Amino acid sequence: MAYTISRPKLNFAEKVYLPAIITGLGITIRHFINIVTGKTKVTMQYPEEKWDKKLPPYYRGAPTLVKDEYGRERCVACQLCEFICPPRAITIHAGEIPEKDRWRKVEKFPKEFEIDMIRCIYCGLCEEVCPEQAIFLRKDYAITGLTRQEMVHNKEKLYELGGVMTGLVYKWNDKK
Amino acid sequence: MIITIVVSLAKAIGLIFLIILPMVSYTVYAERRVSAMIQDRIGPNRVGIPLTLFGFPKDIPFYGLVQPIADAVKLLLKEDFTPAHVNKLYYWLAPACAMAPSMMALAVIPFGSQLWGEPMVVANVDVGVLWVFAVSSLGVYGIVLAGWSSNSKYPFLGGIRSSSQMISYELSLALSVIPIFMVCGTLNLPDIVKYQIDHGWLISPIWIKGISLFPPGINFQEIWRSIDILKIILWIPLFISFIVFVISMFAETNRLPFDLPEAETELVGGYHTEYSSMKFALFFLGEYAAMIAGAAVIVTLFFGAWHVPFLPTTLHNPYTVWGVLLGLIHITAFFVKVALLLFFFIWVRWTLPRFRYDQLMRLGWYFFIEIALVNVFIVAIILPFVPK
Amino acid sequence: MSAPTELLNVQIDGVWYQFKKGTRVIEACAQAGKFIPHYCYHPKLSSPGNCRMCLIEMGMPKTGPDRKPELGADGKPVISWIPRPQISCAQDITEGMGVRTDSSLVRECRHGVMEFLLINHPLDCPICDQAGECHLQEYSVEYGTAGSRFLEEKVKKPKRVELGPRVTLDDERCILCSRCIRFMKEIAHDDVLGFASRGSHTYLTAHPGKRLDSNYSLNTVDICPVGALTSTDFRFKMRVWFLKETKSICTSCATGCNTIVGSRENVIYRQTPRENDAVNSAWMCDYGRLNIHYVNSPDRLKFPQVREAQGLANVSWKTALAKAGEELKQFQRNSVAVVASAKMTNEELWLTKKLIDSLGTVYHDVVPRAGQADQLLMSADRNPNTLGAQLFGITSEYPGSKLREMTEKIASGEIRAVVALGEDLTQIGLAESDLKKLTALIVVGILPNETTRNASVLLPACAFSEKRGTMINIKGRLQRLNHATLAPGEARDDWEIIRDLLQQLTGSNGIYLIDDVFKEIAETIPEMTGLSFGRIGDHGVQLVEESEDAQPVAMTV
Amino acid sequence: MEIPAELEARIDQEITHFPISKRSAALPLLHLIQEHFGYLEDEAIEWIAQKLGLQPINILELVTFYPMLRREPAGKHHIRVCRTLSCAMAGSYELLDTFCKHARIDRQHNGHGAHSLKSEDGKYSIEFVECLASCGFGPVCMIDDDFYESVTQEEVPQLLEKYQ
Repeated sequence: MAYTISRPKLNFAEKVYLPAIITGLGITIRHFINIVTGKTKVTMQYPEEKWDKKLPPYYRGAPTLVKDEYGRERCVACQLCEFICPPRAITIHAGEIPEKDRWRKVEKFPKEFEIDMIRCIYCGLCEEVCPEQAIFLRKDYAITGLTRQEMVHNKEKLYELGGVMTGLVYKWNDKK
Repeated sequence: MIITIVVSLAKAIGLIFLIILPMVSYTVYAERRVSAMIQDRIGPNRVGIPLTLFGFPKDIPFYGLVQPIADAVKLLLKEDFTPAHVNKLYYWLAPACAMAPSMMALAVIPFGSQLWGEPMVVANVDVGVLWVFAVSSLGVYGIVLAGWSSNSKYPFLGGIRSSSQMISYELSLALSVIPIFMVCGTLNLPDIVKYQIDHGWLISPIWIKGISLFPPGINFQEIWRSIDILKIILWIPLFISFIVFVISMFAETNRLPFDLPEAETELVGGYHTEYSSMKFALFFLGEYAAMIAGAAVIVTLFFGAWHVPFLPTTLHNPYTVWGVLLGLIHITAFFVKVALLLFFFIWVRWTLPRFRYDQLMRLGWYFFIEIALVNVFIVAIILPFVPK
Repeated sequence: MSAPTELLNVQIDGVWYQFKKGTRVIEACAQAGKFIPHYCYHPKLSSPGNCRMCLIEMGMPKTGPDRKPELGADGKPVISWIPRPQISCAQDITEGMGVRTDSSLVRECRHGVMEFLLINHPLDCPICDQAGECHLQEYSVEYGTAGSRFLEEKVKKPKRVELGPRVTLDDERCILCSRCIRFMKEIAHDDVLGFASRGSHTYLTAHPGKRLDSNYSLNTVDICPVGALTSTDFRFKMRVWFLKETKSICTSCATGCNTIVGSRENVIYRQTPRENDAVNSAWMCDYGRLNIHYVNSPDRLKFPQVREAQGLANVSWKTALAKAGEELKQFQRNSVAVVASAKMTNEELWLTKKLIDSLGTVYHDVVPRAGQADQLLMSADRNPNTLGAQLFGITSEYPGSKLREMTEKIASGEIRAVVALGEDLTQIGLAESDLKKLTALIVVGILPNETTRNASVLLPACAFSEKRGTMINIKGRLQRLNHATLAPGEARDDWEIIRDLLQQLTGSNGIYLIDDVFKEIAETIPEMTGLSFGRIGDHGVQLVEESEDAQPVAMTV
Repeated sequence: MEIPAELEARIDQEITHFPISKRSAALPLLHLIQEHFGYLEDEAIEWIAQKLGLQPINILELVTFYPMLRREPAGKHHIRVCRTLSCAMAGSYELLDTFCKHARIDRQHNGHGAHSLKSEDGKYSIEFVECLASCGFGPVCMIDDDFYESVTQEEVPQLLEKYQ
């Protein structure tokens, strides 16, 4: 049901706006003066100043794929990252590991694994959701390219960026 | 005769191309920097001299002062797109209409004392103030034409808003300055400046005459005589005039908090929604040119134009180095005053939110016209008692 | 339903309900809105009660010394609870029975059962195709414990076993519910699966040398509650949670099994049966199930083409249709033949009939497809909509009876133009040279064949998953096809193509939506009076009484 | 696989003992055939299934379920080692290892389920069994039909010597 919202009664000073306007002008000029006199801290001036040395361990840079100490690609193409990815940047085509392969017991591997870095928002959900600890957000943040195609990281590129990650859970160890 | 034309042309071209247009561009830059600083940011500080283009290892950032040039180049190089559904003639005419009037208004503004004996005003017209009002209100045609010829709903709304806003505020704008003419007894802008030099800037309630730096000296009698209770009483309506005039000027130049014709958040840019490239730039620059013209008028009417207190207004021989220097100081003084006002314009823009349309109309028609009208009568009542 | 069924009183979680006699306890609970987790129980199969997941607390009415149930203060029998938990899937309800589905004992039992089931489970959900529709996953979230207390080595069992040409088995994932064994025994009547060995080493297998090659083998994959049995065709192709599920019907034979088409981004990955007791119970055959991949064939016809000097050239729809209309207008009544298909929907057939009428030709028929009927679902008629074609008069009581005359006349040059709708003319006994003789050959099709290569106008159409429409199955049931994927290229819905052809001949006909076509049918055909796509619903509508000679559907419960 | 007429007659006779369901005759039949051939090859399983009107898989389930039924021929001499509690504590696991070592039986060959292990030359086969009813004198074992109590690891070579 419709109901009436009672509006506040304004006094004269409020009605003519002027005191409020002057207060407002005071606030903005204070900010202006503070920045001119160097009292305000401003954001980092990116190309000149870089954060590379101070990047925290939890920094979320470009998502990459990693291999384990035995050179096995950790990804088993479960496609959970593809599912969770909010901008749908990930595309995976799964394949079956042939019987003769050393890692046949893992059975499944990504035939293609592509991350569209134009779409990626570096949210890190893929890393969080990965049940195999195969995808990690590394510290590369300046991902650039001249073509759209170049910005789609394929499997090779992702492994190149990701490299080897040791000391992770190795659950396929005792699988037949 | 030819010499007069040449000199006038030189003044006009010098004023517009050497001073006003660069000033317009740098007002844009100032707008961005000041707004950034008010918002605790830095603003454009990067575009400088691109030495890397010529093989040097580093650019010179130069506080981003080259930004306006980069902007201009960008706007010039952008595709100039004319939508199919527009009325071509008026669509092309509108940007010119937006830019030209403010330039024309500047013609009667005395932006300096004199250089080599030549008064620093392009046209010394007896009806100077009327010229300013007449010409600057043409600016609305640009907006209305743009809004109408774009043949699209948002520009159309922008155009309508602009014309009704202009009508509302033109009245109070003109009414608010009538007390000045009554006090000064002239419509000629250089004469009004002269009056202010003699009797004090109209913005100031008391005028300390008798202190001089060239030659140094203090004349106490003169100081005593300049303090007059009736003049202080007279200053009150003049100050009201000033307030109404400045606020109306905000509305006239479509500046926030009265930028309803543009109103990005509601009208997607209003009248210039369909414009791109240099045509858009013309609207954009026209707006800033109007702002400069408005500031110049305010400076002329209330802040003594080029006058600098304690400095002589003229030398015996204006052809000496000192004479020329004094002329240049006066020109500088004028534009410093304009610049300060522009800063005020920017400052206000980044402080106040936009008015609602009905609030704007209410303010114009219910308050400003009445205040300005009553003000005229008050001045008329006081004026006979004030000694000349 | 002969005599009125006796109703029994059962108390479930403290509330008294009435159920029909003969209801299993687990079903009674489901009817009362109490879900009981289960693995081995399947409503269409017998209950061995071996998974122990459906344990509940059960009680019987307390009998007094007078051998009559004691009544409590509320007038209902007092229940004496059995101290041990009971399975609810293998027992029918009895009068005055009490059931507790959520007591602490029951919860503890479920915890325990889940822990036991997961002891030897490989926990390889990331690579398991069942993940996302796995009961083991679901129940372990709902009833299981997060951690395992089992530290010993897990039992190793065969993995990646090819049980048959279409089914792959992973014994480590198997929870020994025996649903597949029971299905093969009770429904498919091909008892090839069994458990070998014993204890924790028990594994599912087929007898050495025997294979799970029944035409119904993939149903075991559907009913497998875990990822032990997986479809070799679907294996590692797509995770199930990506699949868009569209209710549809199978178009591989006249039975018209109800299906769910699983597709993602315009690719069909699988087709699974959808329960409809009037048609296919909960099953379908492997043949129909896997007969979907042609839809995603890269060879699909994508652009309308017309014959020019150099051969077929891509043109716009407008040009192609105009050319087709121009060609059709040239020919006398009986110099045109229309070869329609009983794979078309009713709407398409209806428009085809109108096209035939406006051409005025007597040469029209559909191409029969006969196969071997089995005792289960598959029908001998491999066309999904022969009844529709008969109903609208495209063909006679004996489909294909006119084809011989038509081929002869085409070969002799008497018929000079043919409209081929979704059929390959070489399949009805025409040689390629006969096709070349035709002045006009307007072909509507989805895949290239001899006929499309010889077409004068080629109009690309939609496959079964790309269109809406209705079909009538062999038992006279009107069922709906739904739109699951988009047609490739510029291919268009068949009914639109036929409508446009018709427009070329008769001018505008005011049909813009497929619903308009159906409305017209419903207004004209008495059997369909009052029907609409919405009224047909997901389970179809019986149009004619089931005839005696129609294929009986396996209905073993 | 040739079923002698005499055996088949016994089988037919055995089936008549189960008039209600022929299926119940499966176990006696398996015993008979294993007695005759020493083990149950797949062909035998299929033969029984056919005989009883069942599917081979039904018989296979039985064969793999009961440890006494063998699908592979045992060695010339079959060794059974008890692994029930008292023997296990008295060292029957070690005893089995020792047997394997001396009889050259490869334990790694073990698959899933309970298969007996066979030496390379086929002379010996060995398996764990449950209680042999001499718990007081563990570890106990049986070689063919001979029963030995309190077997020490040192005795193993001698024992094997006896069965050549």
